[in-house]
Amino acid sequence: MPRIVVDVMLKPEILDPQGKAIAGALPRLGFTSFEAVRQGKRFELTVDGEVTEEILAQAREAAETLLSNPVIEDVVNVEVVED
Amino acid sequence: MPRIVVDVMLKPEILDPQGKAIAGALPRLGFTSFEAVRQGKRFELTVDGEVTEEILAQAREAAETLLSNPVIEDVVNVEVVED
Amino acid sequence: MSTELPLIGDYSTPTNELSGARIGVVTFPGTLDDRDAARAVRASGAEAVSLWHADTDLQDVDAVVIPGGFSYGDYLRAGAISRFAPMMSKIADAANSDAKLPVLGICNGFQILTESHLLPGSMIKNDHLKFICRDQLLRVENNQTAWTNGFEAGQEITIVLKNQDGQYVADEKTLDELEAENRIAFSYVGWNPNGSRRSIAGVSNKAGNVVGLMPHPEHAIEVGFGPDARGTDGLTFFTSVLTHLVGGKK
Amino acid sequence: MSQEATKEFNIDTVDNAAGTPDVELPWAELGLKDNEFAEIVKILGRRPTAAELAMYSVMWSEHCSYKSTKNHLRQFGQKVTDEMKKDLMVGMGENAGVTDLGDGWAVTFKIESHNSPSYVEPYQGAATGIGGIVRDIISMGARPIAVMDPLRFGAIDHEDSQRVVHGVVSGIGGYGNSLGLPNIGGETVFDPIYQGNPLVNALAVGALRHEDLRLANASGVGNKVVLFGARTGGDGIGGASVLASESFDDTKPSKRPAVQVGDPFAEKVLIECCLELFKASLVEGIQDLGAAGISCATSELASNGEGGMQVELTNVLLRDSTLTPGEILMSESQERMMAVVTPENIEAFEAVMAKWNVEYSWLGEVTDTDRLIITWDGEVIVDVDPKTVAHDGPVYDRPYARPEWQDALQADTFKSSEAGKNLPATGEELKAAVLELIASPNMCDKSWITNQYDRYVGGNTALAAPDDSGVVRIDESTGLGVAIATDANGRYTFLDPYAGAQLALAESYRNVATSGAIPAAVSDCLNYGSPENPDVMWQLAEGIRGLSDACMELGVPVTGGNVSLYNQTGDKPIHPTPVVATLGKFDDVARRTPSGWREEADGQAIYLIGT
Ligand SMILES: Nc1ncnc2c1ncn2[C@@H]1O[C@H](COP(=O)(O)OP(=O)(O)O)[C@@H](O)[C@H]1O
Repeated sequence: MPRIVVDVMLKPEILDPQGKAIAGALPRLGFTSFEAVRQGKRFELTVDGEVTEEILAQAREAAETLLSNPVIEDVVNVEVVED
Repeated sequence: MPRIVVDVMLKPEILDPQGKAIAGALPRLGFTSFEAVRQGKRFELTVDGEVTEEILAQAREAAETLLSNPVIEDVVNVEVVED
Repeated sequence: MSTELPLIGDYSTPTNELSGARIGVVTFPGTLDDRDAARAVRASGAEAVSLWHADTDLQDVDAVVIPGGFSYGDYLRAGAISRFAPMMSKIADAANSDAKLPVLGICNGFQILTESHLLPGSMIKNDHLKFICRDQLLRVENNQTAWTNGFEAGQEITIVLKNQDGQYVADEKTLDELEAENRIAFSYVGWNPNGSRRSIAGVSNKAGNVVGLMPHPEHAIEVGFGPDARGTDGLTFFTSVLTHLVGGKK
Repeated sequence: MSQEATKEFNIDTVDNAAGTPDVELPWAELGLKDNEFAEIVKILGRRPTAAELAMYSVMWSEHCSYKSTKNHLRQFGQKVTDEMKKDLMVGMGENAGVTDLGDGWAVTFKIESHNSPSYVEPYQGAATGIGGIVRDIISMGARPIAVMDPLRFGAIDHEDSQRVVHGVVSGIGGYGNSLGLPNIGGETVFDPIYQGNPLVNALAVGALRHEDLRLANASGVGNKVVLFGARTGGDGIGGASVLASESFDDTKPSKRPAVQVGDPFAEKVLIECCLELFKASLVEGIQDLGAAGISCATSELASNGEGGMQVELTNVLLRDSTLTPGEILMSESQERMMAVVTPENIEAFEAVMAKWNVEYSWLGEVTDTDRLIITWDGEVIVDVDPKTVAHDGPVYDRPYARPEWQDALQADTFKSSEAGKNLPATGEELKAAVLELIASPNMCDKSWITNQYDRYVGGNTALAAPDDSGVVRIDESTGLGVAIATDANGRYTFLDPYAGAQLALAESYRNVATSGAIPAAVSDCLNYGSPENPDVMWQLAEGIRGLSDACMELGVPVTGGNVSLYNQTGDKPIHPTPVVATLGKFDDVARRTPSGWREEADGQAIYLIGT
């Protein structure tokens, strides 16, 4: 079944404590090539049948209203993935 | 600066309580086109400079060891995004 | 004489070293229940020894408690970052060595033990998605471990449960194995407070020296400060390990 | 100044300000009134620099300067007897008051509001409310030992309430639980009057040994000033910062966050780190960074100490490199502290930071000048008498009068209303009425909230929900401890602002007393509407008069608190809601008395005591 992937990240100007904790841990494990880390959310919405424009529009709206908190987060990506 | 995106999802056989809650909420908000929802994590690792093969390999290793727990999660994607 | 609230790393007073046993209590950044675990150790008659996550010296402790909290904020996954602490590799080595160092992981400590693969399975968010704090009824399923030998098999006890990511998950094969090998140490009685598979509240490793559970025995050791304001069922965890250490029943 | 730096920020130096008296400054956008701006010019003898303007505007805000209430709040300090002051080690005016408990122990507690941020972003607003009040407690040299959260929401069935209620409750739990502080009580009230303006008050209590008491002052010429904890970001400067005009050209700064995100892990580490600093006596003075950030910390430390302070602002570690100097001074980034350290202790201080992996930067030092001098890359951008920033802000005697409608309001009894005509008469009706009452959201079981809070962590909680007051033990060997209860009734206080405030005190006092403790100190959070409205100002004046009279009558001093004004939706103010927290002492918490009968023993006698 096709899925719509929605990616949500904290707005760049907002503190990301999760990313900060990971960024602190990486070098201790020998991963030294990364300047910064930010952690966001990935949602996979499964669609039964074809992903029409209308369904995609629904996903976009759900992304903006339910899946993200527009006060602190941005929807960075909405895309269809076929299996 | 280029970023490496790592996507991590719970293994399909593990029930996802957050995805389930969202799947329950969607129809109440009028979004009725989605069969199922799963919530995962998206990490963005910023690299200062070029993303070499070696750095990408580091990211893959970090994804498998730190960013995901193989007992319950799968790394579903590691890719480079240029801005 | 009054005593001060001990700083982390300073459990020197008051001690009561009846048994002479030294039990380590590990502190990670973000650990919360370390002083409580140390108090429980002292209440059982042993000496509490502070172990710092970044150190590598086990200080000759006879057993280790990995207490609860939100190490590294639990931001990535509960226990995910702590698992890589230098002290954890020492503990893992000692737990797997012939000496079979007894290790008890409570809540975040349990999560760290699963992330370290010292115990099977993992924990995800509670099925109701909320933090929950309650007095929890448990059944002791296995009283043959280093930390449960003071209980009767099947005994029901009440200790404190408080967590956000307490839903125990593992694949069916692992769960079957755990059951077959009698490694489910505790299960929830009455209500499953977080949706854990097969109502599992705690498990042990094969040898029975490593035990992890979500609820908090260290919060049920003193009348007036625990579940129902009366319960002290948690104390038996700590006296069990002393019995174990002096070669009592397994 | 290098050409580069000029271009980037157009640094407005003191020299530049002196030479360009006519530059337009965005003082009005920053919330200053024209008389206040004129006063700043008079104090400085020239126009302020952009950075100075930033400092004065935040420090002279209602929130930081108490300009509308200062004249009234004085009563808390005046209506006290020597007896009331006996156990008071630190009174009002510091970050939190400190009360002697005996045996070398002291306790500090304070209640504060985070109302408006919690409406905008409930989870983070409430979370950072807990974070802020806990840092106040740390800055006294104490270990925080518990939190409480008196909450007021709009109607439970209003469409927006779900967002606010669940966000606030999980924010308080999310932050408090992660700090390892038991939540030992609070209140939850639903009333449509708080619909667009929920009240999220947070209380923290801490314990300390007498010798660990620390105050916010910078003394000792040559001592170093250090900022530690989280990095400084654009938090709390607000959407499109008007300080963009600090760069007086078209280079727009990057976006500033509209809300602050809390990092409870960073705060937990900060707590442990500060306690190690205190134990080893490594800091001379310490101040938490809350509202008004570095502006507040530097000016308060400097004005409370002897001498002045010199600070190089480019040393501040930033999360966002586009911040202008004024923005850095105003930033409200969470989880930061500022301390004064002697040169001999620098190494030991840095070792503690390294152990806990906490970032820090040395900003400057204490000087013998009486001036607070802040430089940017060596150029002086602030040169002020710190007292004028921190203490000598404007004070207003706002007009107030008993509203014309107050009589009608008081006359309007339930009995004379339509519904009142149907007072329950028969036993059946009475039963129905009682059932209706206890099913109301304000009366029903609150465990759906309190079960999301850790009440056990620390192992010292002797009473928490559902008891009338929370009780925590402080000293394990003796059982020494404290009881705290918070109470308020906005409806009573609306009906009679004087008596309502007294009733809030009376209730929390009773709750503490019935738990078995001896009431010893009071902290209050005064939640009111706009002081520019004479009706509201009257409610406020009456509330403070009532509370201070009642404190005198009961013999308990107010040791600190917080005023939250402008709580209104449109023109409609909330009910005046003075939330009062009473702290009581136990020499042994083993003697605490729970509410209700818990022992399963039949035949216990029930008495009704009082009038
Ligand atoms: N927001 C809250 N946070 C913590 N405790 C709370 C909160 N709301 C209510 N409680 C606790 O729940 C219990 C019952 O509260 P409430 O119904 O308001 O009691 P009462 O009517 O006796 O004041 C009390 O112990 C109170 O401290």
